[in-house]
Amino acid sequence: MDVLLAFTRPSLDWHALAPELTLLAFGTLITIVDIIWDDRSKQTMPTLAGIGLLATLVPILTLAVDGTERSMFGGAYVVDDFSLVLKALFLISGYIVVLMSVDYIREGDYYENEYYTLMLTSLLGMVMMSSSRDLVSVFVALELLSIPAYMLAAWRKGGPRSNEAGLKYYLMGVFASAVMLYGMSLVYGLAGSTTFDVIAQELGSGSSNPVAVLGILFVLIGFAFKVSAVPFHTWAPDTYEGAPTPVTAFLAVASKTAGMVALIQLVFVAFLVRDDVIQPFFWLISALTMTVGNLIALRQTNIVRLLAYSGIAQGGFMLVPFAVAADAPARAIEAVVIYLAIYAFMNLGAFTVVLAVARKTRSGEIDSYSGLFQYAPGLAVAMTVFLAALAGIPPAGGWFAKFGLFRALLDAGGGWAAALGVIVAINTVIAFAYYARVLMPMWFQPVTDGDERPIVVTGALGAALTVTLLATMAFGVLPGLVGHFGEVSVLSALGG
Amino acid sequence: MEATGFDSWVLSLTVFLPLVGAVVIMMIPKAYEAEVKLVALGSSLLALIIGLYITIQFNYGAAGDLQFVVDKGWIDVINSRYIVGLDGLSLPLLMLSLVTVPLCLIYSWNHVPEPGNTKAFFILLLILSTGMNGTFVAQDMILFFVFFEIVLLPMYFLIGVWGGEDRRYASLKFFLYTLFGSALMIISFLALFFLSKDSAGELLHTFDMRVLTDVAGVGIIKSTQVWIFAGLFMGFGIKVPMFPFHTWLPDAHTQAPTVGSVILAAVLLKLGTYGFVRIAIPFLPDAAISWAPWIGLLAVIGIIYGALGCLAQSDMKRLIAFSSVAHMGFVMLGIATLTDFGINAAIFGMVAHGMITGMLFFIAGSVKERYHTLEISRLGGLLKSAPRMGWILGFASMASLGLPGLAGFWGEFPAILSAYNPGAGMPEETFRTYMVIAAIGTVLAAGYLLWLYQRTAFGEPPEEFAGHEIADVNRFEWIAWTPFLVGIALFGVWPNLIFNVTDDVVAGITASVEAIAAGN
Amino acid sequence: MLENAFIIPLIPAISFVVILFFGKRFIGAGRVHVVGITALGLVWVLSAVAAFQWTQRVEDPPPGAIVQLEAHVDEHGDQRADEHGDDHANDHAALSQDHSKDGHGGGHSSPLIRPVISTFSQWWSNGGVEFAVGTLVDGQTVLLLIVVASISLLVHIYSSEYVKGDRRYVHYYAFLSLFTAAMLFFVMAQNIIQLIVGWELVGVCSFVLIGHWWEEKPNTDAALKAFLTNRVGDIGLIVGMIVLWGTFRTFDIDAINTLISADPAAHHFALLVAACCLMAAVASKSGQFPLHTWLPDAMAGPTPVSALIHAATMVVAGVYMIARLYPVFYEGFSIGSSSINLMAFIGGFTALIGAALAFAQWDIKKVLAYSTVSQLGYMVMALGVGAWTAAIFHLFTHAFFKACLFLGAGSVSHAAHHTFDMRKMGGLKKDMPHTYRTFVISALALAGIFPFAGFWSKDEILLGSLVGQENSYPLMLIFGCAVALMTAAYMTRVIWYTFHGEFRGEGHPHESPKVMTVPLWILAGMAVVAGAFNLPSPVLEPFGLEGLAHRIQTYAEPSVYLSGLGLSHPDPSLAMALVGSALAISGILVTYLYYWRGMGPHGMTQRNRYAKNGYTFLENKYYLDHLYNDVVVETVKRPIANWANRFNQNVLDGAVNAAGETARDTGRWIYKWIDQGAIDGSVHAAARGADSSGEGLRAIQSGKVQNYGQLLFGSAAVLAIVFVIVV
Amino acid sequence: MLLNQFLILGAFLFAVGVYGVLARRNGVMVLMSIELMLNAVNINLVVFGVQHGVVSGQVFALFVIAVAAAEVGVGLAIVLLLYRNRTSIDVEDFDLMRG
Repeated sequence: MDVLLAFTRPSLDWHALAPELTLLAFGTLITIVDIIWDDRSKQTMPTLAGIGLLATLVPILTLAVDGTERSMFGGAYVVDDFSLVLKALFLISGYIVVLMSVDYIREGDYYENEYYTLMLTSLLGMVMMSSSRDLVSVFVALELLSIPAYMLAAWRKGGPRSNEAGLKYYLMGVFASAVMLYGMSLVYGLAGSTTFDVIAQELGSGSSNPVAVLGILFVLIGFAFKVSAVPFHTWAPDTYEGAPTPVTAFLAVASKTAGMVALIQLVFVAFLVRDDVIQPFFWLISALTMTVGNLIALRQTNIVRLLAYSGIAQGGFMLVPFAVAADAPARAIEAVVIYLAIYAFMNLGAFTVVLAVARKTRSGEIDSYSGLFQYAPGLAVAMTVFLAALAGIPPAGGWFAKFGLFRALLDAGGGWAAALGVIVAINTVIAFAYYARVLMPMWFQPVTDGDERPIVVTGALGAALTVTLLATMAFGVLPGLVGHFGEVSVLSALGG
Repeated sequence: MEATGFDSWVLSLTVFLPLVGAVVIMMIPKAYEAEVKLVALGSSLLALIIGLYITIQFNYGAAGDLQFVVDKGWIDVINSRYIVGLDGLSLPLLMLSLVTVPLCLIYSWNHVPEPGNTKAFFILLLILSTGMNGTFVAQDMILFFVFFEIVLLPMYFLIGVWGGEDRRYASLKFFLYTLFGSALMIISFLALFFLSKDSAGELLHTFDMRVLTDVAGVGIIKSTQVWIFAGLFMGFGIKVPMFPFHTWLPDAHTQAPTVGSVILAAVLLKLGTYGFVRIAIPFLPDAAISWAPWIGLLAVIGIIYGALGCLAQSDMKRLIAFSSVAHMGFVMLGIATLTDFGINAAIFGMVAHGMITGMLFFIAGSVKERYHTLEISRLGGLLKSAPRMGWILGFASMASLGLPGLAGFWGEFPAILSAYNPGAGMPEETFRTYMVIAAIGTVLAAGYLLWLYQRTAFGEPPEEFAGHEIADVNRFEWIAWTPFLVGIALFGVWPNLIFNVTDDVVAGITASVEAIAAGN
Repeated sequence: MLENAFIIPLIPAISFVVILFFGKRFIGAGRVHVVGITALGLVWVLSAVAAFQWTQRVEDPPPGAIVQLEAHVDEHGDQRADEHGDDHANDHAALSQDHSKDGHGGGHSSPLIRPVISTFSQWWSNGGVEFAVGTLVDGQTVLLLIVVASISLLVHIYSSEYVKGDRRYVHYYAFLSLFTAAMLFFVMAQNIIQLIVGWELVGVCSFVLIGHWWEEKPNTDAALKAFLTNRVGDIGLIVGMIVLWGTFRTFDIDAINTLISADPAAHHFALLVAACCLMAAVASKSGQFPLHTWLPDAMAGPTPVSALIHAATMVVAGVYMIARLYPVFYEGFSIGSSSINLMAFIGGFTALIGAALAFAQWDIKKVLAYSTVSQLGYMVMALGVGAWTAAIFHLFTHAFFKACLFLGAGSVSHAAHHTFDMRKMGGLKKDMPHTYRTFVISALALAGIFPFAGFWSKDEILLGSLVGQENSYPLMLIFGCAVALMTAAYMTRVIWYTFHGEFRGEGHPHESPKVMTVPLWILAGMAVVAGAFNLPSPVLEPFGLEGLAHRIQTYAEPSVYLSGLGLSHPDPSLAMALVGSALAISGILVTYLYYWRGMGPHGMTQRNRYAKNGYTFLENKYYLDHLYNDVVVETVKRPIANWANRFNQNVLDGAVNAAGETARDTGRWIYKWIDQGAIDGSVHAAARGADSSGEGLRAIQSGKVQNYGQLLFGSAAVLAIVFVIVV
Repeated sequence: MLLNQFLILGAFLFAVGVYGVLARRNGVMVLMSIELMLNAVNINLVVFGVQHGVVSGQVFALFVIAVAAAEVGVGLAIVLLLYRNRTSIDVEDFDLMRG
């Protein structure tokens, strides 16, 4: 018994924890400011949040420059290039979401301050997720990023749709985490430890044990829910439609990225030895996800809902590399990371345009985009770029993401990989079919209600638009930019 | 051999000058239409001038090897580089594309089709031209792919925004078809990237088209080669378009605005055939040998099929569109023989078809503008109401039906002739059958073109147009058309202008094919 | 001139450009003919010079003009020749020997003069196939040069009056010039590609000129029909030429001929295929059965055009091509050994049906057109039986008198209100003496009456088919004789209806002006004397002029190619000549009886029809006449001719049109069902499938959170089970 | 020790929880069923921890309990919200958004 009670305080690497601490500090700061000045602080909130996010980037940069890999709590919490790249990605997308939110929230008739608190908290969870190499820390990070997200989804307290969105997201989320936890318990039962390294060893040594299969499966399902993979996607469309649009963007990008990050770590660090389970599983899931997502998207008339389904399909694309995780691990991780980075910008961009247009038309219906090109050519062109990117048409960024997938698949080689490649090819075609359903009214149709007043793009939205647009085009023309990050994240992720 | 000094810039300039022009135009507010036009024309003309400089500086003695080569880092992570270069195969097509765009700009100088908006229209044309020029000079597969795809969106919008009644359907169809093809194409590119070995059996992991041409697919097992070729075939064959992937073409052509059709016919279709000659065959000669008979089959089917399709049409533009299917059939037949004779003919055919069919679409556009219909049954007496246009139509039709002494013949006849002796290791009887079928195709061609000409140009003008005046060829049309007309006649009289440029490259390509065939 | 023959086609080409582009503006629409005529005058002079130089070359060959084929083959960069170089040496040695042996016998006295071949800038090189444009000038060429130049010149002059004030005077002359240029280019083609080019170009010119008055649909229909029929033949042309190329790996006519004559036995099959294919081309261009139907329709064009293109020059292009590539056909159809072959039969049959059809026509130009068909058949038949010289000789003479006949017909219609319907003519003899005389002279020439030109050439053809080469061609002889008879007959009929009896048209017919009659007289003159160019030596012996015998054979025949084939020439036979002219005369006689003597009976016939019995017994001599006329002549004329005509109009012509229609219907069908239906349909089906499946999948999204939960846990369970079992 | 029995108990509890969340339409009952599932997991964790003789299982269980508390808090908040806006806590009623 004394063995159990012996406790030594683990050594804390403050530098490694600096990003999380900064974020936490700002989160608390916002709350305190809010409590003290309540209404008078309204204006400063978004600014504060923004500064917080940017400030958090500073320690990340210093860590990146320092470059040494730091591991804490017996390898439960690791800070390496991989985690840094993704932390940065989380923070940047978070910042863009803040930019998108400013006017939306200010014009909404709800008390706005905790909005930012919640968002920062959720981001904190994500930032932690990218460093977690242990079942417990993964679980905690997951819940830390999910619970605020449930509340954000239900943000418009008076709006029944928003409530419903929150409820669905919450319930499905909890179901999923229950399943995941059950899986974790089984995995733990086999490995006798919660850290991934040990788990990897134990799974490797142990013969194919059905319990292991069950455990792995349930854990993966838990995150498959997070990345809204078919058949665990059902919450996504409803939640996306019901939640406030900035939140939708946040869920569609940041929270999905978080799920992917968790999957990368679980699959490539912990479960890689059981490729006989993960590869077929992801082959199936990814094929299902992209196909179903695309097919349903064909029938959507609401732009947000369409983007939701497109997001599901995109998630399917991101899952493709996992199907060759063991055959071409490096390429696979690279592909996923690159895809995540590009996807963050192009999808956020699309949502920004949706926000900007909605400010005028007050409608989410695709028809309301008729003749956009006539009275808002700038927005029309921007939207075109983002949709082209999502469809993967050069020179907009998306093509390189898709290219990454194909690259991973063909590097692995083999009939199954090639088959999946063809499925991807077909899906890109289907995908463009519904992106075109947005482009057509924009370009080819006259304005439905003769209202041709130009759209006022507020400063914040403008900034968000510029950032996303530039990034999307840059990634398309000089993919090396994003490719580099993909590369660095590979080495450490496999090494760690 | 890397180019140095100014020569190392020329190709990039021809490719990107139009893009720069487009960006500049974006800056110019809509109101300043004159400036917009001038900038557009200026940038495209500048590109053309540099193109002329290239044709002068080009070392025809060494037309076989790449010149003006630039090789700079681009996407290091995937080991893809910015490599552009130009050889006898690229030169004619690059020039064709460089010439076509300014002509289109001039043609639509004062009448941008409904719903107007000159600025956007010209921007799209310029982006389009960047994509086309780039495709012809790119020497890195990824670069090629990017340029190959860049042309899609502008053309999609040209058709969709400025097109005819059914434009949405047509544009989407065009886009989805091509997108599907290119998605499969990129898979094949990657397969080549990962599987190509050099002579020592080392994996190359390169997108450099020069290298891949040299290794000529050795070390990739035959069955895999055949599959990779299948992907390339889809990518390029849809673009050509080959039967049975042609159905997007008539719709796209019919609905597209005049200059859209012209560019589509003159340049875009050539991207596919160019791809076959530049990539598919030299990279995978072995697979090419086993594919060639089938390609030839589809080609001759296309010839007859397109001709019959023409005979069925009641719309002038749609008829011309179908004739493209037939003519590209001749081109593909020439390629399918895998003989330098045939491939040379094919390249000549590309240029000739570009000018001739482009010309026909120009005329169709002007007719539409004057009569507000292209219903052949409603037209007539063009020779009477607009004699010059009538004569030009006659000239173009004659060229199109392969009249000797005009450009069309030199693409058609040698292609048929080459089918008599296909390349090494290919079924002679089969190709001789193709030859005869293709020869029959020439008759049908004469049939539908003369039928078209009789219905539209001959006879008395229909009374429904008796009232209003039909203007003859106007100044802008003259400027836009003369280069094509001159070219058709010039290349018809002196085919060697193109043949001896392309010959060396093609000889190189077929040499590798023969080497492989000898190996089998 | 022989070396620089390319100048000759260049001149009219330039005049074409000048007239078309500067005619209206600088010269004046009414005066463009000046340009054309001067150009043609120049052409004529140069051709004459060329002809003279060629005769000189034959008379005293310059060193090197006597064959050394292997050397000259080599300089044409022909791989195959290099391999066979030495065999060439041998058999040309052999050649020259046997030629010196039987050089003086059998009227075969021409030395083996090699043609003057000059090649210019390399036209294109493709995959190692170097390809030069150039000219090949020999006797055959210069003969055609003379023919084309003379006829074209006269037609230019004639037209300046005939089409004066026409809607498109400028275009008319422009394309007349272009045609001349193309024809000359074709004639002096040095390689088969040039042959194809010229062939197609003359075709286009004929298309344009037939459709000259394109406001009227029938004209354009005729033009289309002509062009399309020719394209059909061109399949044969292209394929045949390709086969030749594939066999000999060269486009060079001279090389091909030499190779064949060097080793006749080789590649018999390839040659047979090539010959059959080319035969189709000939059939279309030279109006041979069954592709002749376009020619009568082509008469829709202006009459001078018919005279130039559809009588004298373009339509003989086919004949010329056979003659040019004679070794191909000679070996392909093994003319030497057989006693019947495709070419001879087609020729003979065409000659027959053409002549028969000529009876049934009321349009004077159509009569002449069918007569042209028939005469072309004659030439082809002559080539088919191996009588090369006879064919070319007939081509030569026929050009003149047929052109004269057409121009005469033009002059007549000029007088008679631009109608060609013989029923609206008659009695023009007194009004148009010049036209009448020239017309009769040419008609006699055509009928082959001694001593007119036609007699000599036709006689040689009959002789050729009588003797043949190793075997004789009896069937062809029968055809030939029958045609000789019928030709005489229908020409007499034409003369009767046009110039005799009373004038049945309206208005006052008048003689055409000098500018039209002078060309007529020139041509008539040629129709008389042209025969003198190839008189057999027996005729000349009395005058001690044997030296002038067989000039065409001596100068024109490319014995350098033919002697290798062992082509022989029959000795002239008086018997044959007598039979020939007897047939012609009897033909005239019969018709004469029918029309001149038989006039009363015709009236009688009608009265018979009304009051049958009344005068029968009294007027039984009429009854006899009636019997004689209506039974004998009618049985000859009506049934056969009309049957032929019906067959022609309904079956053959129908077939042509039907082919066109079928093509369009097939097109429509395929477009409707295959293209839009099957192919495009499947695409749409895929799209619809995607849409509807999307619709179906939406059912998952019930909106009820517990259904979502069920799906989640359910699929989790399913996956679990599956994987636990499988893995 | 009685490992399997404990595991079976855990599995049984989990199954009951699943049944509850799917079958009960009352929002509060659903939340309680969720608690069942989570506690099933806790049982597993503790048991495995003991079996391996390490403390991490129990630590994990503690984390789960804490997080579960927070989750249910949020859940109740949302249910309350819905009750205020829709005067119903029947999860079947909430299907404004579908398809």
